[in-house]
Amino acid sequence: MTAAQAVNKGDVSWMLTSTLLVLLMSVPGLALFYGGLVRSKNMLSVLTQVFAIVCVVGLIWVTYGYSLAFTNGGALNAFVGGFDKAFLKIAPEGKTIIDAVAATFSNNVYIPELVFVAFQMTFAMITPALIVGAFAERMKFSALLLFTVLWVTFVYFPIAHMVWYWGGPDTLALEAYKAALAAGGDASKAAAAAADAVSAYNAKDAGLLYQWGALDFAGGTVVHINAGIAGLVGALMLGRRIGFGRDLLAPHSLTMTMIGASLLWVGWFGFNAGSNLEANGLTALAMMNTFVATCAAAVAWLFAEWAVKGKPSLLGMVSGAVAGLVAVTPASGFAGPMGAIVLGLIAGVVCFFFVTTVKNALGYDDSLDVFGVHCVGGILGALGTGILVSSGLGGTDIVDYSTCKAAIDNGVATFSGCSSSYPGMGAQFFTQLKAVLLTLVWSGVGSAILYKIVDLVVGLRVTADREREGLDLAEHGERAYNM
Amino acid sequence: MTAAQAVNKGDVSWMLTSTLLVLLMSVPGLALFYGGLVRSKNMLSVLTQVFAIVCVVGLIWVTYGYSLAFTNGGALNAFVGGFDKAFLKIAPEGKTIIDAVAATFSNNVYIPELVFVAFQMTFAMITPALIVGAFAERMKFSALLLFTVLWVTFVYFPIAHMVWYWGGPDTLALEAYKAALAAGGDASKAAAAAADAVSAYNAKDAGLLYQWGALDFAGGTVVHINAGIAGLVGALMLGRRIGFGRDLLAPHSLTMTMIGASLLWVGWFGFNAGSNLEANGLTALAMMNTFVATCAAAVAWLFAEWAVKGKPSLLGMVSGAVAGLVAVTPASGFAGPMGAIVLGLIAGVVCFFFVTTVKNALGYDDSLDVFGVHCVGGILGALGTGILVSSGLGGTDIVDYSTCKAAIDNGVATFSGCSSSYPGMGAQFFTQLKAVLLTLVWSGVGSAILYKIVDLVVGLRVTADREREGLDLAEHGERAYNM
Amino acid sequence: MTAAQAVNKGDVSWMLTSTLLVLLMSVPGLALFYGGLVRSKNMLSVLTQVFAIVCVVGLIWVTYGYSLAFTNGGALNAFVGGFDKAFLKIAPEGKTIIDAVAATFSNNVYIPELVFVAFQMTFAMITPALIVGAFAERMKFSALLLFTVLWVTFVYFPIAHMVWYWGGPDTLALEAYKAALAAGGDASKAAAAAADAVSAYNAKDAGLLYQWGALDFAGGTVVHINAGIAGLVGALMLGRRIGFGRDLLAPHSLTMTMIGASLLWVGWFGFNAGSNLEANGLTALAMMNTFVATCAAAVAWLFAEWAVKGKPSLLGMVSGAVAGLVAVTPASGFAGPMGAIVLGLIAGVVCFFFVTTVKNALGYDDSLDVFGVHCVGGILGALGTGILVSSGLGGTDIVDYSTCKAAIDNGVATFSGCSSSYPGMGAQFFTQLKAVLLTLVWSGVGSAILYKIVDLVVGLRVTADREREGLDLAEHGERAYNM
Amino acid sequence: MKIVMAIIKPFKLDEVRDALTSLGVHGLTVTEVKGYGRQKGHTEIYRGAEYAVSFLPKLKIEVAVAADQVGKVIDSISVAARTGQIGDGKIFVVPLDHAVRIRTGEKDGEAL
Amino acid sequence: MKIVMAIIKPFKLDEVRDALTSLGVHGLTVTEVKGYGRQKGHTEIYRGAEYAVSFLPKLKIEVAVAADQVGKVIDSISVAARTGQIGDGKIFVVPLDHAVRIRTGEKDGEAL
Amino acid sequence: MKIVMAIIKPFKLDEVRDALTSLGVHGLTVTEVKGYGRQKGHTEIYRGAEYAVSFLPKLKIEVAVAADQVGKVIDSISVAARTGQIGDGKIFVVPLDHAVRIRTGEKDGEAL
Ligand SMILES: Nc1ncnc2c1ncn2[C@@H]1O[C@H](COP(=O)(O)OP(=O)(O)O)[C@@H](O)[C@H]1O
Ligand SMILES: Nc1ncnc2c1ncn2[C@@H]1O[C@H](COP(=O)(O)OP(=O)(O)O)[C@@H](O)[C@H]1O
Ligand SMILES: Nc1ncnc2c1ncn2[C@@H]1O[C@H](COP(=O)(O)OP(=O)(O)O)[C@@H](O)[C@H]1O
Repeated sequence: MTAAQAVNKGDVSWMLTSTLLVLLMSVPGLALFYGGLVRSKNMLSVLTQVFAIVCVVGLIWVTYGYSLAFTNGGALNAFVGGFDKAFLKIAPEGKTIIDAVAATFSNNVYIPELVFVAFQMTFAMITPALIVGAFAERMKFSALLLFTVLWVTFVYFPIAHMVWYWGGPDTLALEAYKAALAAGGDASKAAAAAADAVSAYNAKDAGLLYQWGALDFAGGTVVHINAGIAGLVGALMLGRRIGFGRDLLAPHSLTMTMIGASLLWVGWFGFNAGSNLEANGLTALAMMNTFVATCAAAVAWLFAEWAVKGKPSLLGMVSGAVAGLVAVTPASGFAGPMGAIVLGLIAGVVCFFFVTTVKNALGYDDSLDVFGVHCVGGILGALGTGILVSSGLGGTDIVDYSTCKAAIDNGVATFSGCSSSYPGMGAQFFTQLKAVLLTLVWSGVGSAILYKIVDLVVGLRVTADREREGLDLAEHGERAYNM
Repeated sequence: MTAAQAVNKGDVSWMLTSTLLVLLMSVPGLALFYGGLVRSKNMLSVLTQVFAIVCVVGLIWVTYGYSLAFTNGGALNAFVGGFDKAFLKIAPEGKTIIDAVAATFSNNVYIPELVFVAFQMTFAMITPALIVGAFAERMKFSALLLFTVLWVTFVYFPIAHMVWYWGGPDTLALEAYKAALAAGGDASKAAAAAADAVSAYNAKDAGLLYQWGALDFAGGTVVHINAGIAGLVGALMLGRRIGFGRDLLAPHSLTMTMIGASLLWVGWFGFNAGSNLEANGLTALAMMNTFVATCAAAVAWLFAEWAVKGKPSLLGMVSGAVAGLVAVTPASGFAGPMGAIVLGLIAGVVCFFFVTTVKNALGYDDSLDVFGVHCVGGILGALGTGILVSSGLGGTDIVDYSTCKAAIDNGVATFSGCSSSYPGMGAQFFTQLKAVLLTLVWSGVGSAILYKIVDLVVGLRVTADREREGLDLAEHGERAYNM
Repeated sequence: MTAAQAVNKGDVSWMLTSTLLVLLMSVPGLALFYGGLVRSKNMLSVLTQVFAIVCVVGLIWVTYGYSLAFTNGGALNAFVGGFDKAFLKIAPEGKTIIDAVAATFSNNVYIPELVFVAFQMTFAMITPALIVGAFAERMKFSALLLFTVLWVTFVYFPIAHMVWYWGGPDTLALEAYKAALAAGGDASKAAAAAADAVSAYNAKDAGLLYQWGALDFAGGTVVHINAGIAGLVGALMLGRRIGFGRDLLAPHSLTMTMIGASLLWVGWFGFNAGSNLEANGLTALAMMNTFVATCAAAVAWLFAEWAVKGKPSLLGMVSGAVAGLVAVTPASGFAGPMGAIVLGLIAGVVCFFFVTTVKNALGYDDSLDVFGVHCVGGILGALGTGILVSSGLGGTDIVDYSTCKAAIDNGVATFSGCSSSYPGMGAQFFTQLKAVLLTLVWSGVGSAILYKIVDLVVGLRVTADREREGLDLAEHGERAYNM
Repeated sequence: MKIVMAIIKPFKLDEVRDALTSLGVHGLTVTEVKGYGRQKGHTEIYRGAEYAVSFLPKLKIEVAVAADQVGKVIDSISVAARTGQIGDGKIFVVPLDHAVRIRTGEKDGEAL
Repeated sequence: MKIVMAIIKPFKLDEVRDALTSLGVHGLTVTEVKGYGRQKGHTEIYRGAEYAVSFLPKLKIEVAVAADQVGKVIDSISVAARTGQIGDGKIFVVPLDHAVRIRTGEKDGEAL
Repeated sequence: MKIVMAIIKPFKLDEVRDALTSLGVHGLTVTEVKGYGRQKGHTEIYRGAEYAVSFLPKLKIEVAVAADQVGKVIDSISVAARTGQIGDGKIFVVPLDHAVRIRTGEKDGEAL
């Protein structure tokens, strides 16, 4: 670590906190949110699936996952990384693992790389866990584990790489400086050279979607659209639950669902505001957006349901809250608070309409609405981000790192010296759309293939008798409650 | 942001964390604490009410609430703020929203204003949510929402303004410097002028109770007395629950109540220690006080109940813990740890006595003891703060900002150069008492009027049949548990 | 506070957060983890016991516990501290309590002493709370309280002192500097004198196990082995539950157990990574180890159970997770991530084997496997730490403070100028073994004596009728659930 | 001897118990049941999935009484449990051949 | 009059209710019970402690009907509740002396 | 045939089941009930609100047996369920007209 690379302990503190908050989202947050919605005979199966996914992915992440997502993949670099940092070989030469640093979005601002590894690990843990809601109450546990291992390897790591992999402004600055140095004393020449170097560098060392200029602050595509479409494909391939549309498949404990939703919200501040990798004003903006979009979406669903169905339900409101959280995820560091509210209102109403009407019309059994909330909400957010980022709508605009003279020189945290590279609403919207489509196709097709493989190897679904008995007893030999 | 206004990322990190901790207090903390205490047929109604209040107030806060509480209200400034910062128009000239900063209690120490807005938002969210315990199991959901909107507007924002609105030491220093500059080189003259300027400034730009010198570190009056009296008025105006005093209205799940109480405690560190707006030794003191007062009050109630009723109950102990948290709230940054213990012991015993004896004697039905715990505990805390702040009793004394030469000059975090403006126990106690009375009257009368209005518009109470069926089914169309 | 002793607000922020995370581990974390495993008629008794222990120990800690653990005990200093800081008399001369600072493991890095007091308080709170799992469902509440007071006084504070009490590198530097000063200008002489002074100082101002060189980053011996053996002794002295081995003593809510396990994991980052007392790269390493060891142990138990018992259970997996957390505790700042994974795998399998086979063979009734998880896991961790600390195995090696020239001079956070004092695997393993044995004997014998005393004074166990009725009604007069 | 079995609305339990006690009937057994009848249930909606719930919570009370008491018992339960609205429930009387108090071994009339 | 009491598998409730409704029986009472019989239970293992659980969840349905309807009721329950696997349950018929509708005081046949 | 219905203390279930099994009775149905009788309940206090809880948790066991077995069944339940303390419960015997095994359609004696 050079003197210039000294980390700020305030950043470290916030990122450590953010990391554990995202774990809190998965266990117990998501597990309870989902678990409360199934029948009591399947409660443990949901809890077990989420907890097991977290643990298995954790081990995969430090062995090869982090490396596949966040290193240069050579010839395949547009799509996936390589194995340079497998087994966490991140120690700088002659130093130890605790001295390794990772760049943030601000020039000359670093955090210990282990913090970045841990933070990103929690994202890799929660994404496959989101999927289980789609085929809850009927999947084999062995099939789930096998699917998870394959899915993170062939779907999650590549998409994370495509969206987020980039050397960071630091690399950029370095390259620019080198170029300026090489160019000699002439300032204008140096600047031009720097800009060129940057473009060249960007072109060669970033994931595909990053190169396109797709914006995804905290994982709208990588996490939510990705998991949502994988869930839909799974629900279709496993088929409907026995009794679907006939029996009372009511949630066994909305209390648990409410606890889960609340912990998701609390933890999501780590997810969204942590994605800034620093503790500054932009982090605060991401937090504020995560607050108000959620409020707006919860209220929107509540009133929509009240108007249409006659009663405002808790499940509706918390579903709205989650839809708002999903939608604001890609926008959290780009939109302004009023933009975030608008996004939340739209997400609440659209997702309500989708899961209560469209889904019923289509007749598939996505048990816990992974598609209707995460994929639909994620798409709304991804597209909305392209619009709301506009400073005209209160957004932050997009930093054009190649013009960040002040930022490059002074390494200040805010990029007041940078001009905007916002290509305008239409163009950015189109870029976002492309990113959404690529994710839908990659994850949709990839997941379908993987489900098929798993079905051939161990079989996807439990027998009807075991499904009726409940997965808790059939698959895990336990009962959730002995009151 | 000037160089001098650079924020410390350690402060930012702590304040972001504190903010989400206060959300954790509301959802799921408070919701579970209350929800566990009602019958299972009303569980969801409580959860829904708390969650909905949080969301609705969040939207109000960023539209006009923050502005009403924390801007200069012109002619009405003693009582309420204005609309200058409505819709979060806080961006400094020529800058963006993420560059806005807010002053702390230390000179030249700033945090991003968005952090302050978010932190204070969580206080505005939880305060009306506290009230619902008083009329749980019988209020209409529509009435609750309407009441909430009115109550935060006409009761909460004004009282928050009266107690907390002040330009901060920074404004003060600015004014003092200006004065000194104007006064020329003569040091003694400058100092005198500075002091005058400060007094003048304070007199004109602070809320009424702040001007009085009332102490409330983290919201004893603003949050607890305020909500407590509003709850009592509500309980009286709605009348008793059907079956009160006759049927078994036992808590449906003390497990949930215990989870809620624990999360309240954990989150309360954000509430109290976060109220210092920085991460320093004083923050640590507020945390320590929040620890030990709670321990003391829990133990006090436990043993009091054991002695009087024959058995030490969990509900008693956690009620004591909450009473201790309430009582220490205004004192958390002013008392020493031993003072906090004494305050906790008193709060535990007095609140125990109140809810088990006085309340029964009076015969009103404050379902979950909002008055007996929050208002009674809050009053004890507010009055106790006036005494325990004395350095003779281990307290921190009161910073007299007008004498803070060192602090003003160096902007250090601790005010070692300041003398105390503590007017003595009697005088300060009297000031505290005035503040308590004003809050009781404003909130008591204001709430009564608002309940009346709501009753005329939509009706406060559900019908007897719906009350018997339970609010979950009657108002929300759901059941909490399908085991 | 001298200029050199200025605290970094990033450290403060992280340590405040860590402190409340450890409280979260106890309440509601541990309480739920344990509570879910008992029958519903004993649920409240477990919750009450854990909550009451937390509160009582909190009061003891600030009155005399902190002082006994973390001051120089004079003649008894090898075993226990003194009363110098009783009632938190920690204010530096002429200053207030908020100005007191505590040294960290980095030279010239300080945190407010109140933060250190609060952080360590949470350790003292959770340790006796861990014990209650061993004799759950049959102990008198009065006996439990009395035992707790005695146990922390005569077992916990001494062991904490023996393992952790040391003046810190700061004291060391001070002494070294004084010595160098006294020795005059001659550099080599000064260095020699400094080294001597350090050794001399270490010899006289540290607890016994610290002097031996035993490694325990976050409390493997102090917390887990200590509580585990005390639990076993308690289980033996109270005897088996009525119906043990015959009736269905099944967990009443594995949902609660899963919530508890998850919160333990989340909170454990405060426990382990907080134990670094700073927010830097080493903290990140401790967090990463706490992640992966847990994942590994959970997966190990899951698959072991699947292989041996035919079904992978949730209870098995979360028990494995806790075993992993326990095992990695002493190693968290010493091992590398791959070492932590190995440790976790071993802990998962060994603890599984122990509680499913060895325990059944021995036939004692440690209701919730305090011994099998905490003591066995703690021993594995303590011994493993001696091996995995080796840099050859990816560990951090041991800082030899006496050679830390650079560290002493520059006060940098990482000790790159220090050489290692690692005596080799065999020697360190032997030291660790000695530490484990001393803890087992001290806590085992000490606890036995204290149980006996409590039995004579108030009686340890409830009557058979009360045990059958359930402790909730019999001891606390409440029922957990009224559905 | 007869067993009088009554299906009543849950919130009427205390009144029924008091009524029986004042008749001198000091023992009874209560079971939580779900009833289906003319009283319409309600609809629950969970995220768009609507369920018509036609089973309503009721309590079943069983009292063993001497044959000559049956009339009075029926009457007093009827009065105490009546709200006059659909769903008040039913009273059924079934014959009881023997009764034994486990603790003492007392039989029939003695055992009630 | 008779009370027909059937012990059935829980997931068969809706089919049985529908069968009875189509016979014109519009009232019944359901209780959650645990049954012990030839159908084997399962083993639950909690951290190495194994429990053989021999009681299985069943539903008990009670229907009061006129004596001449008993045959049809038995038949239709039998058909609706049958899966053909062990544990399908039993139907018991006990005599019913009186029936009263609490709301109206109607008696016997009127009350059903 | 008769139905023997016993109200017992919950923790006595296993002993009663074993006793019946050793008599050759291999089927029974258990319901969780609340009993009111001479055994006094307890007081629960929740934040100063005191509730006298007079209903105690009991189990109701129902066994259909041939008429000639009734005596033995009563005896063995009595012995197994007795603690000698108030609240041990009651045994009631009611007539059973018909029995049917749903799975096979077997009738009466065959069906038990
Ligand atoms: N034929 C029957 N057999 C058994 N229980 C019945 C029968 N008819 C009604 N019940 C019970 O009585 C309850 C009330 O009946 P319902 O028809 O709703 O109203 P009412 O009591 O006013 O006639 C039902 O919920 C059910 O539990
Ligand atoms: N003699 C009996 N008395 C009361 N209930 C019985 C009796 N025998 C069986 N049952 C009930 O019937 C259920 C089914 O019986 P079981 O022997 O398992 O299978 P099957 O119905 O195929 O004969 C049991 O779970 C129990 O509830
Ligand atoms: N007349 C009765 N009818 C129905 N159940 C009864 C009757 N009397 C007692 N019981 C049941 O028997 C249980 C035990 O009765 P109780 O009077 O407490 O003690 P004991 O069994 O010693 O006489 C009660 O809890 C109740 O469930």
